[in-house]
Amino acid sequence: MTDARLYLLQRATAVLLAPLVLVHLGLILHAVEAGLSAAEILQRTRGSIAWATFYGLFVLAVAVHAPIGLRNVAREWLAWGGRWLNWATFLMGVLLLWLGARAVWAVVGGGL
Amino acid sequence: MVENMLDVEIWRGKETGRFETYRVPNGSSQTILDVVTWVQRNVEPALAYRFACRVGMCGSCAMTVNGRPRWTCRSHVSKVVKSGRLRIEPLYNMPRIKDLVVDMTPFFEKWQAARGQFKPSITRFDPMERISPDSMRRRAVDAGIECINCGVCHAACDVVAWNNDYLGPAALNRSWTLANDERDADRGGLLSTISRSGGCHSCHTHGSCVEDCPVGLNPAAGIAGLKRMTLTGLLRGDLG
Amino acid sequence: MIQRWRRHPGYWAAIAHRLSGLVLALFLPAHFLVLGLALEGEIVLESAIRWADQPLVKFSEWALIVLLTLHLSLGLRILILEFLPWRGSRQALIGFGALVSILAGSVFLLKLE
Amino acid sequence: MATIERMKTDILILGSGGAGLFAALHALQTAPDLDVTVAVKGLLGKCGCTRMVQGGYNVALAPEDSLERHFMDTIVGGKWLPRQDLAWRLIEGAVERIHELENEIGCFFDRNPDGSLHQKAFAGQSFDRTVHKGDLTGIEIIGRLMEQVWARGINRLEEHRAITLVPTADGASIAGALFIDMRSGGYRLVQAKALLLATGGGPTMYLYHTPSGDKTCDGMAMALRLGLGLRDMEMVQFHPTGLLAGTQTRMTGTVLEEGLRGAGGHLLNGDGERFMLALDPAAERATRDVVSRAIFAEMRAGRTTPNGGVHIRMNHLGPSLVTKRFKGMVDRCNDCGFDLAGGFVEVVPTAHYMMGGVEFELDCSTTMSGLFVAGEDGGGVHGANRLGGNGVANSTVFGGIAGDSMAAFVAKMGRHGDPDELVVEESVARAERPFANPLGDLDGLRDHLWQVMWDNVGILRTEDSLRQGIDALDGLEAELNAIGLADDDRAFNLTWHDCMNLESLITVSRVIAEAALARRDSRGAHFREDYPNTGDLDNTAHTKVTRSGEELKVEMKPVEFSIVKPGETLVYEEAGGAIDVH
Ligand SMILES: Cc1cc2nc3c(=O)[nH]c(=O)nc-3n(C[C@H](O)[C@H](O)[C@H](O)COP(=O)(O)OP(=O)(O)OC[C@H]3O[C@@H](n4cnc5c(N)ncnc54)[C@H](O)[C@@H]3O)c2cc1C
Ligand code: HEM
Ligand code: SF4
Ligand code: F3S
Ligand code: FES
Repeated sequence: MTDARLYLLQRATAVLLAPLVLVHLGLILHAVEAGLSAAEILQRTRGSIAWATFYGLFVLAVAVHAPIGLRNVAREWLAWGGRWLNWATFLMGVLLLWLGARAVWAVVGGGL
Repeated sequence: MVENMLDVEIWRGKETGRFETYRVPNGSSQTILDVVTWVQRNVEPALAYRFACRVGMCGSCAMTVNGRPRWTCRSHVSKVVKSGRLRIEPLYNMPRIKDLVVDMTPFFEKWQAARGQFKPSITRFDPMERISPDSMRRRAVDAGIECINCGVCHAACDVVAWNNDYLGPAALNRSWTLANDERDADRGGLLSTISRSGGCHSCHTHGSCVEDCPVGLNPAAGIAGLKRMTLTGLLRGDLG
Repeated sequence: MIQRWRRHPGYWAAIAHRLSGLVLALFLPAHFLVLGLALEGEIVLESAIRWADQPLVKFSEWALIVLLTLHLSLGLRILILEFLPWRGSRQALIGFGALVSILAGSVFLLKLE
Repeated sequence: MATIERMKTDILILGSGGAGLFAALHALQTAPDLDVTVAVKGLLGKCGCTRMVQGGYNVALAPEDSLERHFMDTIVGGKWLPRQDLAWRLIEGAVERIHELENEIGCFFDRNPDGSLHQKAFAGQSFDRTVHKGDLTGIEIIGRLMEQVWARGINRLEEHRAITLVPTADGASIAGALFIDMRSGGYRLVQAKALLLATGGGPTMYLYHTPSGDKTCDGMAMALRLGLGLRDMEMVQFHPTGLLAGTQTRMTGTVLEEGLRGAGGHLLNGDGERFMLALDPAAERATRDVVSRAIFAEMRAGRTTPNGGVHIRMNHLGPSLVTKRFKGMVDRCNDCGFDLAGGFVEVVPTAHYMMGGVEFELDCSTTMSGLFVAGEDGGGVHGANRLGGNGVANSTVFGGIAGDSMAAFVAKMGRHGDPDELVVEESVARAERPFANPLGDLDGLRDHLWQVMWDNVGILRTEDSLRQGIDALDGLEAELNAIGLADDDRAFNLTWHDCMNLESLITVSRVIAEAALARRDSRGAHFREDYPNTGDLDNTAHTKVTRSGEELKVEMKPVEFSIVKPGETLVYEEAGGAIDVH
């Protein structure tokens, strides 16, 4: 049954990620055009609840989506399996979540 | 008259072995199975290969020809040959018995593991169920049911090679037809079975099964259907 | 020598999707770490961004954008194949994906000028 | 001497067609504790002809139809030669069996718009009663059956070729069967309390033939050697339109479906003439036997196409319509390079089915205790002709009955008898013989056999042709006995098996020729140019061939009209005979 659950989570987060990535991409293109700088980034994000929510969701989704994906790859291409694999997946998720949350805090909350 | 000749490399041996090259006369009506038969009858009496019906119904004769899995009794040489050359090997993804013959046991074991058999709800003493030929579910069954269990899709799918547990396209295609069979007594059980590790969720929609199925079935679409069905089941909470 | 079976576009699409996902997933922690530098102040972040102005790093950034777009469009393709009724035209879907990513990549390059 | 592995099972079934698989399921239903083993020459369910059934399954289901009608069609179609009690059992059993297939086994037959089973028209019947799944009915039936068999812990001996039925030392009952495990090339003796012969006949001794390559009359040959009687063996059904693409391809001989003629296809001889117009008011739509004979006559007169047959032309019906209606056939022709929809395809009559076979009783038992027979190996159900659609019905109905009977037999009196070791030894020696002989031309021998049977014991027969045929067969048998093979690798050695196939085929070919010689009239599938009329129906007799020593004995035995007599009928409207009987 876990396979079905993991599948569901991965597809659901993919659906969620699709619009998020689109917006993010658009923003990157816009930002690059304007000349990328820390000031410009932070000016946009600091204290913005909207951006906090946006990137918060992004991080959450990706912290679910990517480890499940890596798990499939590890199983099929590296022949990992069993409890090991479950732990690795979980750890990857935690790592992404922690680093991601920290990054969001850095750009959004740093100046509060 | 100088006959047209084919250069045919054929696998001899088991898991380990080598390719032997034979020169085979190229006729106008000649299938790959005929080429192999010619070699057996004229050069290599002990050459092992499998066939039965010779018309694409039994799914016994599948081999890898020029790198691609096919039914050989209905593959005309002219449609497969590349600059006068053929390379004929056993099917991939199955243990080898001898020369061109593979052991299909694991393939059929997976078929069973996918609960690939009908579970009756009534007996021979009951009237048959009335089922409209146009209902969605019946049409889904019809679209997938004419499988000759040749194993070609199983040999074509890389996930089968990558993941030992994976049930494979043919087995899951059968599950799909059963999941749409209104007469089947245990659809819930079927769906939980194919939701286990190695079940339908292991398919990555490579589509090689569709590409190579000789009878034109679409296991990928059936597996996608199973994924949807199991998700509905999961969300409703009635999946084990 | 006869070529081993040249795989079909759907297969390459799946492989490309997987490889792009893999690279993205491995890049992501680095990306997060860089952004995290803001905790140590705007200057630190700025210097990291300026470091990234080097041509090689710029090129990798460009590659990542392409990979992200590719993974997105091929991901959408899978979602369409799995969740929407379809017949036949998977090739078209793949073509569509490739187009989208090439476009996005080019736009990015242009804007850099 | 070669080593022989030995094992025991309660019930041993030879063959995994409709007969073999149904027998296995029924045996286990009747007695779940029994150890049941299916041994088969190919992979379970993936060989034999049940899988190749296209047309469908005859059964009287519709309220307007009746068992009596189906029965009369079968008797009239079989030219009063069928054993009537067996025919009745078939017709009655088909109703239960089709319900079992649909409700328990899981076959999902085609439906009418109202959801009930669709039954289509099939030649030779006074009612549309053929149940089907598209035009791949056999795949549906065997596919579902094999799934059920796998699921039930039935032992499988796949790629095991039976070479001898071994009696007990006292000769009173069956002890088991001797096999070659094809994958290893070794011998295996399987002892059983009851044994079913369901190897499906298969007239593959003719130049052109339809059955799958694994069918070579092994069962009938083994039964004959054991001393059992074969009935109606002169009755070999030819299908008029087999694909003709030269003898070097295995495609040649395979069936192009009957519906092509039914839909208005034309047959043209080598001069481009529609020769059927002059011969029968129904022209190409005439019955199978009439059309087969007409084509054969054209061939003999030399008015042939490049490969020596005639052409079938469909394009006047509109290529797109043909492609739509006969997609499977068009695809198949296209695969081997022919354009059925738009051009000409060469065809030839092709040996299809053997009405004759081992004599058996209503419960599938035979004259040897413990030995049962079902399916195409059995004789007497169809008489001089089998209706299209009565073949699978026959194998599934009697296969099931045999399963029930064997389980009951084992419960009552089953025991493992001591196999006659002399028989075992002798058959191993026979199988080993080629390895001691000087190498020979097996292909030449096969070609010769095919040609002899085709020319002399085929569609048109005379006393002279049959006698010539018998002489030639004697010569072939001697030749085969002297032929040798290289003894380098016995594992999956198809050439060795070709050798044994030819042995069975020659043995049974002789039986066919002798029975054909004895029947001095023409009826159904059997046509004697020197006796072109059908004999007195009231004194209908069937042939029975037995073997003692090396000699074949042929008897003419009266057919018992246990249910209806010629001239009588069970239905008011005229059955079968009025329409296309075949
Ligand atoms: C092309 C074609 C189309 C047909 N269409 C129809 C139709 O539409 N309707 C209809 O009613 N009938 C049809 N028939 C006839 C029908 O298929 C047969 O009558 C019926 O299926 C025979 O079933 P069976 O179980 O007796 O034999 P089969 O299904 O032929 O099975 C015989 C089995 O015995 C095995 N065997 C043979 N020799 C040995 C050995 N020495 N040791 C171990 N195993 C052995 C074979 O490998 C095979 O598994 C058709 C036949 C053909 C060839
Ligand atoms: C930064 C964001 C993303 C990362 C890091 C990421 C990472 C990954 C990884 C590593 C995989 C595993 C690849 C495989 O199994 O073949 C994967 C699979 C997948 N991704 Fe993403 N992904 C991201 C965004 C997206 C988006 C936006 C979509 C949306 C449409 C998406 C859709 C999918 C799908 C459908 C799969 C499953 C492929 C399969 O199982 O065959 N991903 N992703
Ligand atoms: S789905 Fe197609 S390729 Fe796969 S086993 Fe069935 S017929 Fe063969
Ligand atoms: S090729 Fe394999 S990955 Fe899925 S779509 Fe077909 S089963
Ligand atoms: S021999 Fe039966 S499918 Fe090719």
